[in-house]
Parts: sequence; structure tokens; C-alpha cells
Amino acid sequence: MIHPEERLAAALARLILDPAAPPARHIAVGAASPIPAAACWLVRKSGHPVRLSLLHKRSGNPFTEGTRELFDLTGQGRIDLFFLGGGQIDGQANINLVGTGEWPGTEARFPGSFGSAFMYMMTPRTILFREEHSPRVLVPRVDNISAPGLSAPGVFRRGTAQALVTGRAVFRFDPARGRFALESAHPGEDAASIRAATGFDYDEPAHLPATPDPAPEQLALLRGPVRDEMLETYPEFCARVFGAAEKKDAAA
Amino acid sequence: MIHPEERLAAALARLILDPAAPPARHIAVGAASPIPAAACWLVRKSGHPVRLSLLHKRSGNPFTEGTRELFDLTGQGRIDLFFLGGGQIDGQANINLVGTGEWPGTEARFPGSFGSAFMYMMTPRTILFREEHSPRVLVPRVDNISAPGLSAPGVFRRGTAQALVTGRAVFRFDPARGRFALESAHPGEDAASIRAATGFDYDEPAHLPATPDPAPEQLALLRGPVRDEMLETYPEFCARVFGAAEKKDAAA
Amino acid sequence: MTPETLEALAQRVPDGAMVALPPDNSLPSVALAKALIRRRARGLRLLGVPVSGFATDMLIGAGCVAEVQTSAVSLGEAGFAPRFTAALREGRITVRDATCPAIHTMLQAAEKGVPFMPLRGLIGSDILANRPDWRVIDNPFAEGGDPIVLLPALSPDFALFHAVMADREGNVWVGRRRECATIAHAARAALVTVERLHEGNLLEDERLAPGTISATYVSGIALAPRGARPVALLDEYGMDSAFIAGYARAARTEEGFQEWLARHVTPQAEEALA
Amino acid sequence: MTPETLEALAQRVPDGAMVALPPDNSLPSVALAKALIRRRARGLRLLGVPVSGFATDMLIGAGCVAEVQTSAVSLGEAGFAPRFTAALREGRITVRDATCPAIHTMLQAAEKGVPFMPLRGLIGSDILANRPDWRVIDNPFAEGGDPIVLLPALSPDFALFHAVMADREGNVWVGRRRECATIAHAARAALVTVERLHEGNLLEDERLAPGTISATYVSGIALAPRGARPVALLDEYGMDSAFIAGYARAARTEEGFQEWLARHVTPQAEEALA
Repeated sequence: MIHPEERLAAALARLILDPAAPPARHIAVGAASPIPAAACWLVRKSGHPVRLSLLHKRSGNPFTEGTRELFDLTGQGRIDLFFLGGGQIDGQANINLVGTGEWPGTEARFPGSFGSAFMYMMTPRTILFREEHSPRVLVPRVDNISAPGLSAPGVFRRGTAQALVTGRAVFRFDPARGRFALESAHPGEDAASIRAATGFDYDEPAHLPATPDPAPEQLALLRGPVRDEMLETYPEFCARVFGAAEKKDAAA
Repeated sequence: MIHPEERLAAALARLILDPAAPPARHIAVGAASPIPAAACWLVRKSGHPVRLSLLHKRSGNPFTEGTRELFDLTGQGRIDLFFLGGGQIDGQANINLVGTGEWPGTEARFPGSFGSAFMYMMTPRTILFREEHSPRVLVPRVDNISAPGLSAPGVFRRGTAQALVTGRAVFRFDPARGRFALESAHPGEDAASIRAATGFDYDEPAHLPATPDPAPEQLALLRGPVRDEMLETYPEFCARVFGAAEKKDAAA
Repeated sequence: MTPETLEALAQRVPDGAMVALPPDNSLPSVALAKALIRRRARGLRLLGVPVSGFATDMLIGAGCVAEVQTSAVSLGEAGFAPRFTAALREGRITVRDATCPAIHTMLQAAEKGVPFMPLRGLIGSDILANRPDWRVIDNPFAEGGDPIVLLPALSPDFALFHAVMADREGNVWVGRRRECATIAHAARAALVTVERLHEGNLLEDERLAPGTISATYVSGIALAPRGARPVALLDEYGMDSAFIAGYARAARTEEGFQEWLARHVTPQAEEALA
Repeated sequence: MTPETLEALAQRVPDGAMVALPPDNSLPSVALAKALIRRRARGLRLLGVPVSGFATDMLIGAGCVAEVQTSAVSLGEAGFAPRFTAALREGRITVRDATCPAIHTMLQAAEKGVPFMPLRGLIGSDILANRPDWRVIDNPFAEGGDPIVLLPALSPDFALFHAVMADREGNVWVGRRRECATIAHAARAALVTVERLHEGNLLEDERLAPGTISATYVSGIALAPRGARPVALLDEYGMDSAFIAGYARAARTEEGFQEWLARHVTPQAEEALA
């Protein structure tokens, strides 16, 4: 059985390795992001030489200037790819991590914007990732912009969203048109079900491919070496997705 | 016998403890400044609770952000007193550490300005210190300004020179008048000899006091505990001034 | 510097003070936050550096907080911060949203003693639109038409954090978590709880000095073994995820939170922890 | 990251490169400076962070240097830097004078990826008057009439320094001398000589991580035991004052310097040192 999380990790890994995109030599992964972290480890354990900076890894945390160092690295252009989510994501790739209703989230408050207002603009590539795929999350227009999908001419910006991966589908983002295009639907979904679950308008191919299954060797990597790397930071995720192997560190 | 360096250290210590001046809770001492360092240690070993940051102390160097930390502390207003010298010092308390002739010192080049252009303006008190007291050093107008003695109204500045101590005399600086006043002459000097050795104009009291000798207990401190603190950083100075005791660290 | 009691350290923070706290992965002093609750602190203005976690949610729930400036408030894997969310909904706290590098930058400006520092990004975000204290200028080093944000220096009244050790001089060792150094440098005073005391001067040990914050910045120290619990402290102890998950469940309601507080934030509970 | 030979590391620095060097109290790689002399590097633009010492004087004397940007050049207790002084007098080098915190600030701006940073002071100094690349603006956060200097970001092509140890990942340990970290962060590439290799990952040891510079910034490593000699390396070895005084005497004249060079900057002398 393939876990949905495993399929998502494999889909993200494919996007990371997209030869048409700017190179991903150094990828940073933010807090509470087990599936993007699994995707990055999958890329690395598949033999691709990529440097990973995992923000909430307790031992072997890569930074010695505190969390400032991630932002400094990104400011310099040394981080090639980052992942962002959103309580709301709209069709122009704006993300809202603050909340719905009036600022600062008077209807439903989300945790907050984290570093998104900076990272989204300073990273050559961003992959948007949100498991929940519903009209509540994927909206025509976000209530509040934590980080803009596009910037006005003249505003310093290194890149935009490359893609949006959800629990139902993969979209590509075209910054020139400011618009998403559906690329593939996960098993159990079709063009109509994706359309019904998506609050924003997007392009759609005449024939919609299915998001591929992870290859058997990818599954073996995810359930073995990738799991081992992630256990300390994401014990609950590892137990749920990769199965209940014994924990190496009961305290972690 | 009292060494001239011991007298200078005691004169500096008196200025540090001047009750009319802003408090000296934290004093920084720059590179290659053994006499100011001795003065600070003398103040501290006399029982005054002052924090000393000695820039070139190898072990127990107080900074963990590198040398940037001294300037950050000073920027915040946490350093109360600093010492500066000058290849040239003029009657308006401008200092020149760059060189004579055209910029950047085409006649005689000095080492350079170090942090003076910042420290002089950001420290509530500066004591100017230069052993050589001659018309060559104490000039009517410096050839090049490493750091200005006074600043135009509106320019952020925390303080100015408190005094100028040389191998012949002690001067006080009055920032309101932009002018030095002779305060005392070291033994062997008098009003006329100081006037002859000084290239800038200054005020002079009707009766010129002699710079006092260090008290016996000050000499005992200088030659004992002060010397012990300074040996690692200034081995040659300690041997020359305080006598040839055995070095604790032959390599230092 | 003589260590004080935890309660004495908490007494030093007056009502209404601006208090900077590191997040759950960076040495928060949960012990000192609890002592602030026990002393019934009021009107605190918390600053998350750059985000906020367990201690902030607990302080908000206990009614100690008037304002939070932060880039996010979260309990990590245990989900949203329930008392923060409730207080915001009920209008009991003011929230000033920022973004992580902006908080670091404002503190760096204070650390350096300059009135502002620039930061790229941010333009087009509603965070900037809701921060009248942030300014956009045209980059003076470009040919024109290059807008860039300037952020003002921010000096919290207090930096509170938990270090591994302190020496007799008042130097404290935080290891690689250097955001604590930045907060200590930028704040008017740093109050630090520590696991234990260290014999000898931390700054004179070349192996320990790089992770040490100089006593210059430290105004008070208290011993608080396990003082970061339930969050992790470097390689000293791990996060107690079950405890935080239990907190998150209890704090879903005001009543549940008050029961949790009565059980866990008492002098007796503190002794049991140590 | 596999260690290279010292000569291979020196080959990586092309003629004309801007090379940042820490001063004599902060881990200069004298070994690498000598290797640059042996490879007959030309036209280097040296940056003293924030001042310059023995290695800079030696490189200037050997004809490797076109320009020096620094806040001072000095041999400490051994006095003025003789080859620097001679080269300036004879017009063989361009000197761009700065002041210590300005150099730190320009590197910090590069480290942060911002185009400039402000700094107090400087106004009224001829240093500012001779730096057309520095700008004065009116502080946008004041009511007006508060001039403040903006300094542009400065990214050297290379940071060269000597660390205590490197691990197999390419992380290097510099202890408290964090200006080396700032230079490494700001530079396009850091080339580092080390006393020895360290088993295990420096970043995974909580005691060593705070003084470690991540391999992210390190482009090349070479083993060079005693590579800071004659200057000091933390608590590893002290400064050889007699050696520096001997250099200062010899380098008073061009002939004396050339003799000193022929004796001390040869592969044989390097082996004898190790």
C-alpha cells in the first residue's frame, strides 16, 4: 500500500529535480514540514548532491548564527528552493498565513506569516504545498496577503512559485500569465473533482494525467534511510506514515 | 625611581576617576595601548568596579562576535570611555592617524584611522593620549582628519575629548570653546617649555601645577597586580617599565 | 554575579514591559515564564524572536499579556496555539504581525546602535501595509526605481531565555542558539535562567567562549534545572511532545487551561520538575 | 570536502581578485599568503577586516598587491608596516582608507544580502570625504536634520583565513573569532587552512558548533600545521614576537625584505615549520 504522504513526497521530489527549473543545490525546509522534508531526503538519498538545511532539526541543525542565518543565506541568494504553505492560496499564487476576515485574522486566525514575506521573494523557486485541497483553502483571492505571488515591475524578486502540490493534484504556476495550470490529479481524482474542490480558476489540459506512483526503489528509500533521518524531528509523522519502528530516542 | 610610564598611567587613572565627568562603568582599550591599559587596571585594582574590554588580550578576550562587538557595544552607548592617539592632534582636538601631506598620507604615512572615526563620536568620553609632545605632533591644524574633535549641530555625537595627556603635560578640553587648557606639567617641564613644544594655541593657568607623582600604593599596584594582568599582551612593555620578572608564557 | 531565585528574577520584570522570548526550538525560559504567571504579571508586551510558542501561549492564557509582536504563534506538531487564538478572537490582546527576518533585522539594528536597517522582500505583503512604523525608500545606491524597506531598531526592555550554564562573572553559555545573543545585545537587560553553574570563566575557555554571551549584557541569573521543559535544550534534554500535546488539548477551553495552570504552574510543580 | 594542497588552494585565487584577510589577532592564514607569494600572484586587492598586519605587509612587499582597503596596517608592538609604507610612498599601491566598524558594516550588509547598511559616526572625518562610494542621507525615522552614513555591501571574491580544524564535510572551527564567519558569509568563496582534521561533524557537536563556520560557505581547505605562524592561534600557540620584530627590521629596506623572503618563503621553509 502506498501512503498518500509517500505519493506527495515523490511528487515533490519530481518537481525538485525538474531539469527545466533553476538548479536546486541548497534547499531549506521550514518548521513542521514533514512531507517536504521527506521529499528532500528522497532526492538526496537517490544520489543527487543537494545541501539540505532543515530548520527544526535539533541535532545537526546547520546554522550557528541562530535562525537569522537562514534568512541571511536567502538574502544572499544562496538558498535555491523553499517550500511554503498557506491557510489560503489564490489563483495568482498569493498566500495567506495570517488569517481570514480583517487583518490580523479576525474570522479565523492562522499561526502567522513566518518568514514567507521574505522567502517567497528572495528564493529563485518556491514550491507551494498544502494537503487540504478545498474551496476554503484554494480561493479566488486571499483575504490577507502574507506574501505576494507576483511583484510589481522594479520590485526586487528572485523567483516565484514553481508549482502547487495538494492532497488531490499538482498545478504548475506560470508567472508571466499569473495563473496556475493543472498538471496531474492523484488517484481517485479527475478533472471535474479537482475543478469542484478548487476555488480559483486555472488552465486544464485536454487529457489529464494521473500523478504517478512512487517507484518501488523510492518507497524503499522513504521507508528506510529517509525515515531514519526524519525520526528525531518528526517522530509522530514517521510512526504514522512509515510504520511503527522502534524510536531511537525516546525523549525526542 | 618612578618611570615616566608609571606617572602617565597614574595621570590617566585620575582622569578616569574624575567625578565631574560622565561615569566610566565600561572602558575599552584599543590595540598597542599599554599605558592606557595600565591606567585602567590601576583603577580596577584600586577597588573601583569598572568593566574593562581589552581588545588585544589573547586569552579572556571579552568579545565573542569578533571585533565587531566593540563597535556594536559603542554604537549602543555601552562603552563609556575610550582612548585615542594621533600622529597629529590639533588645538580643536581633531586627530590624524592617516598621515601627513595629501590624503592618504603622501608625506608621512601613519598606520591608519582604526575605529577612531566612529569611536570618538559614539563614546561619551575620550582621553587623547600621545607620549610624543612636539610641534610635529601637536599642530595648529591636522593635515587630514581621521576623526573630528567637534561636530556640526545636528550630527549625532555622544561626547568629545575630556583631556589630552602627553609625555610632558596634561591638557583639559572644553568642547564649548573648542580649545585646550593646560592643567599640569610633568616634572622637568614648565609653562614655557610646554608652550615651546606645542604647535597649537591653548589656555594656561596663572600658576601651573606639577602633575603629581603616583602614590606609593599605586606604584605597588602597577608593579604587582597590574603588571601580572598585562604580561601576556604587552611582554616587552612590562619588561621595560615594570622590570624583568620571569615571563609566565615564553611563547606570548 | 550572584544567582537570584526564580521568583526574584520574575519580580524584576515590571507590568507593561516589552519582553523578548525565543521560540520553542531556541532556549525559551519556560521556568521564568511560569514565575511571571505566579507573580501575576500584567500588560506584558511579548516579542517572539522570530516566532512564539508554548511560553507565549501560556502567558497569554494566564492574562499576563497585552500585546504580541511576532511572526507566528504555534505549538509545532501539537498545532495552533489555543490561548493565543482565543485571546485574539476575543480582542484581549493586540497582535502586531511581522515576518521572521524583519524581527531579526530590527534587533540587529538595536544591537548595532543604528536607527534602522534595510531588508529586501516584504513589498506587496499586507504585513508591510499594516506596519506604519516600517518605511519604504528608494535604494540610494541604485539608479532609481528600486524600492526597499527600512525597519526601525527595536530594543526590548528584557530578553528572557534559558541557558545551559552561567559562570560567577555572569557570562552564560547558549551554544549555537545565537539569536539569544542578538536578543541579549539588543535588549536593555537580559534575565537568564540556567541549568547549572560553571566553575571558571566561560570567556577564558576557547572551547566555550564562542557559545557564550558576555556578562556585559546580563542583568540577572537564576538557577532553574530543566528550565526549558517541556521544550528541548540543545543536547541536554529533548522535547516532551506528549506534555505539549496534553497542554494543547487542555487549553482548547478556558476552563481546561485554568485547570492545567493550577496543576502545573505552582511552586510545588517547579520543585517536582527540578 | 577533500583537503587540497596549500599550493592548489593558492592557485584558486586569480590575479586581481579581491581577497579579505583577518588581522594578526584573528586567524590570518600566513601559510596561504606565503603560497600566494610563491605562485607569484599579482594585482590582488586586499581587504583588512578591519585592519591589516603581517601577511598584508609581506604580500605587498612581494609585489602581489595592487590595492589595499583597510582601517590600518600595522605590525603591532613591532611598529609600522614597512613594505606597506614604502609601496604607498612609491605609488605602487592604491590605499582606500576605511574605519573599522565601516568594514564590518559593509561585510554585514553583504552577509545579509542587503545593498547597504547605516552607521553612526564618520561625519566630519576625511575618511568619509575620500569615499565617494559612501553616502549620507537624512535619517528617515527622525524628524529631519539627522544625517547618517549609508555604506554599500561589500562582497570580497575570497575570504582567506586559518582555522583550528576542519571536518570531512568542510565545516571549519574558528572559535570566538567570529569576524572570520562574517567574512566567509560575505565573500563569494572562503579558502581555509587548518591545523588538523577533526573526526566527526563539527556541526553535530553542541560544544563545537558555536565556533564553527558551515561548509556552505567554504570552497576549499588545506592542511597547514602552524599556518598562522608567526602570529597567534587562539590557545594553540602564541605570537612569535621576536620573529615579527626580525621581519620588521629586515623589511625596512627592499634588499632586506628580499633576503628575508628568499629565506622564509620557500617550500623548504614551509616544511620546516610543519
